[in-house]
Amino acid sequence: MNIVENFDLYAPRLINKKELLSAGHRACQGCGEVLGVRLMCKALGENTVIASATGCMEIVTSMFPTTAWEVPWIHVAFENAAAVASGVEAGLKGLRKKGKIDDRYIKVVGMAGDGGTMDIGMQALSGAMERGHDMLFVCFDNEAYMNTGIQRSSGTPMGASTTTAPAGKVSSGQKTWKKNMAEIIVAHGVPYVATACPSYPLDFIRKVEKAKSIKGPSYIHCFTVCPTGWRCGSHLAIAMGRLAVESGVFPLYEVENGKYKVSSEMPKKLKPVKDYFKAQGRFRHLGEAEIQKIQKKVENEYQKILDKAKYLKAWD
Amino acid sequence: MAKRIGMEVAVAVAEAVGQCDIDMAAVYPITPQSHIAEHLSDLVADGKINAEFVTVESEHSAMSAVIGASGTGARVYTATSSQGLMLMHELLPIASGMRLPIVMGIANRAVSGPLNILNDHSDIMPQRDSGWISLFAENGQEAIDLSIQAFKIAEHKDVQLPVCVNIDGFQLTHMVEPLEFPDQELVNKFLPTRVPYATLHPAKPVTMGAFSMSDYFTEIMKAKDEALKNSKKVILEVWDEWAKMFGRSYKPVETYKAEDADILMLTMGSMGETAEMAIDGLRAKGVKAGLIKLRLWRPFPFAEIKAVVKNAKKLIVTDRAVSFGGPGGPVFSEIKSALYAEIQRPAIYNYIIGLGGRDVTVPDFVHMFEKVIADKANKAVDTYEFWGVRE
Amino acid sequence: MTKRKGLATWQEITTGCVVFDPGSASEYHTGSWRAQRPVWDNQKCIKCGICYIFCPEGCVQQSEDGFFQANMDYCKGCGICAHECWPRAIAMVEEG
Amino acid sequence: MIEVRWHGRGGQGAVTSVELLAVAAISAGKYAQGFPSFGPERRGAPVAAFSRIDEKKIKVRSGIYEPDVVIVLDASLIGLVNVIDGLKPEGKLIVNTPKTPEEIKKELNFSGFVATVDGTGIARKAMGVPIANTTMIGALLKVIGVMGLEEMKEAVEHRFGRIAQKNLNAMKRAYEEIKTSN
Repeated sequence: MNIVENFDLYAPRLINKKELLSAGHRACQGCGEVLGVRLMCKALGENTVIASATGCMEIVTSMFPTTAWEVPWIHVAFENAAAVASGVEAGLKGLRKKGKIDDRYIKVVGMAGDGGTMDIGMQALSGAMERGHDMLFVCFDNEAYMNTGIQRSSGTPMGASTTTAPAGKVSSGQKTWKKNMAEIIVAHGVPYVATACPSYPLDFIRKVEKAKSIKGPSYIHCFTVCPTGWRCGSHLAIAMGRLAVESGVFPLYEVENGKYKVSSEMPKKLKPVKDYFKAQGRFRHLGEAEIQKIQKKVENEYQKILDKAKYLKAWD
Repeated sequence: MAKRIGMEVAVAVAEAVGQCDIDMAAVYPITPQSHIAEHLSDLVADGKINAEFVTVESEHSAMSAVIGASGTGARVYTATSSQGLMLMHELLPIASGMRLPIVMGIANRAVSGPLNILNDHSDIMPQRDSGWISLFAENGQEAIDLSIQAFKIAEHKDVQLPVCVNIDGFQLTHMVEPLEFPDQELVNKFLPTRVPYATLHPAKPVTMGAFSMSDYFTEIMKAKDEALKNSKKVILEVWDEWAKMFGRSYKPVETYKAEDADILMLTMGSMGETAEMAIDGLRAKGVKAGLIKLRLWRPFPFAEIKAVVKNAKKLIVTDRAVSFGGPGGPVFSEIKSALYAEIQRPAIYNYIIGLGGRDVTVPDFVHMFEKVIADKANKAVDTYEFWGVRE
Repeated sequence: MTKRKGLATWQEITTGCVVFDPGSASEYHTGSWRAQRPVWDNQKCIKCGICYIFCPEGCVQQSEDGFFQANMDYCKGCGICAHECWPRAIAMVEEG
Repeated sequence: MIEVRWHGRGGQGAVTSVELLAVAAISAGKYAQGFPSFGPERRGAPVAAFSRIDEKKIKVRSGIYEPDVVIVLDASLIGLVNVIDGLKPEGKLIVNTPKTPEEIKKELNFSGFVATVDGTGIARKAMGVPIANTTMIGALLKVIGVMGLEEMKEAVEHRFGRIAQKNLNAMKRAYEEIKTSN
């Protein structure tokens, strides 16, 4: 039984009731990513334009001639969501300053999966962040190319079995450590970077609202469980996200003007990564030694964040 | 009439775009296009045009950004060349599929490899089937005029398609030559504010770039093809209006001494006027030579081509690109297919000329005519030759 | 896209395939994907709304009486609501 | 039509010169072209640039292979580059050098028309920099005579702003001091 800690009992009253992503979308049963998108939209509200990369979320929400979107939305290609979003932002700015459109504030948001963010889309994202557009980019990271059949990405964690980095007689699945995308964006010097997970909906929503309030580039790395790709039950999407956070595999923190802050959701004592791996088929082949290697890395990485939160100061 | 002034053509193209009340531009520098990017930046930096200039990190992002901005209803411009255009390739059919009236200048340049920065048409040819309207400028004046007309054509309610203006790299872009700029007030009259069919704005949420399965894809492709074909009517109207307002007329297919010609040559882009000099020389010697200059590459002007070649005995098609392992240059293939069903048609020859900046002189053009005239038994008909290749 | 019987002809395709009906994906009923259905026991329900928040479909809605129910046109039967309901007010029941 | 080939080194402003000359000629009601040798030449490397001036519309866009005039902005190129390549028999060679035309003729074993002027010396005195590209326009105009120095004024002012007058002064001195062979 899961005891929900730090969760307001009357949560529905606290969040925007309006659904901006309609039901009828074709995401898998128990999709953690589409839940992330749904909650993000609630936090953003109606005055939003979204540019989406190719990927699961694009496919399942925009089956012509229908759409699940109730905010203006554009999809162009896989690797360019950030560039499209930067163009939308520039276009709206150009029209607004000439009085060709009304002068309401519109938040432009780019979104992509881990492939569209960390791999094929990283150049466009780096460019958009560096140029200082007033936009939020959200990476919905489910740790592999799920849309095309669970192939590895640079977001796939060490040891996970995927269809292009499978566990085999002489392989233990993914041979590389997960790329730390949030830190790469921090290095761009943008005013706001956060990690989040829909298993902590109020924290996620608060971070989206924070990013929305920032005039300039911001980035949220949202960890979203893919029961299909991770080979776990479809009812476990929330539980797996929670375990990823509680074990320190995916720490929740934010970086505002260079100042690190670990989210209050983080436990005092981390759970063992083994607890997180247990229900997931993608880690089933791992032996004790491999798990211990990962355990150590997870602890080290989490300690780095705690140290940064302790010692690094905000920019002036 | 406006005063003639001397200006580098790339700079002049940026000036002309600056006359069009653009809202946003995203241009990534590449030789020989860079002077367009630089001068547009100057115009924005000096407050001469009120637009957002996005300094993207690649051509791919340049096209992505103008697609996004065009989706908001903004009037947008980009420009590129060669490898940059190849990098944009993925996005070109998306821009046309979304029916966004983007205008792009292309400083035509050879495509690698090996790397070569000089002029030919091997960059635009692979983009042929991307659903863009494609125009070719012959000189600097046309580069200016077509760049302005492109917005009007692209944004017309019956068109709503992207337009590229091909401007030969170096031979045009880097040439300082006499140019006339249209009067700004007349341009304002000619080119009203864009009226988009849909915009990315919360006032009326729309979804752009939806996903389509086989149940709709064929109908969507058909609709796009019809839109591109039908754009010719609008292009002709726009050119008529331009001629009335600015005194310079444009046609899909221009001719020079072609009416009574026995032997015709076809060029596209900046080599036309040089070829005209060869024709003057041949005419002086009694050869009934003439020239066809193809300005409208897409939509392809089939009827006009048929009409102008009807009475000629021989036609030399020059190509500035190679279709490797194919039946000849891409223009040659197109012309042959246009004339296939004609009972009365000329014998067609193909020379691939001016690759990677290889100069083609007046004597070169004269020799091409002489060689084809000498082929009395029509032995070389339907074949192609790399003009001037060392053997 | 105008609502009509049968699929659109090429002449009826919207310019640029723009979809002008926000939320029209709801025309498609994903309820047919469901093998199990969530059933609420309002005796145990404390009206916290976790089921509403965590539903990937957004198909769990609060009624006027404050209790929750899923719109069975869309519920895919993933079981998240039942799993996350800590007072154990939701049970997954086999369809059919 | 007059066709001119300019020789210089990357960074010495040959391209600026052809641009200024074309802009000024067009302003004066003539037809003109100015273009660089197309390529990736870097600072210091030998480069060429080209001008065409005519009273009627210029159609030709191919390169210039048999110029009427060759102008050499940097005399150190003589011997490295065949500056008289393709120069028409009645063509004219102008060199930026303190040497006499006769000395240049001897060096190049060239029997045609040669004119010399110490453009670099003039530029250094007039502008404080040893860059003679605009200065040598004065020398060129003296030799080709298609238009006067005063017709350069607007283009030079547009291009150089505050330092335009110094450029014009240097141009004038080169115009006056150029020495020609017989």
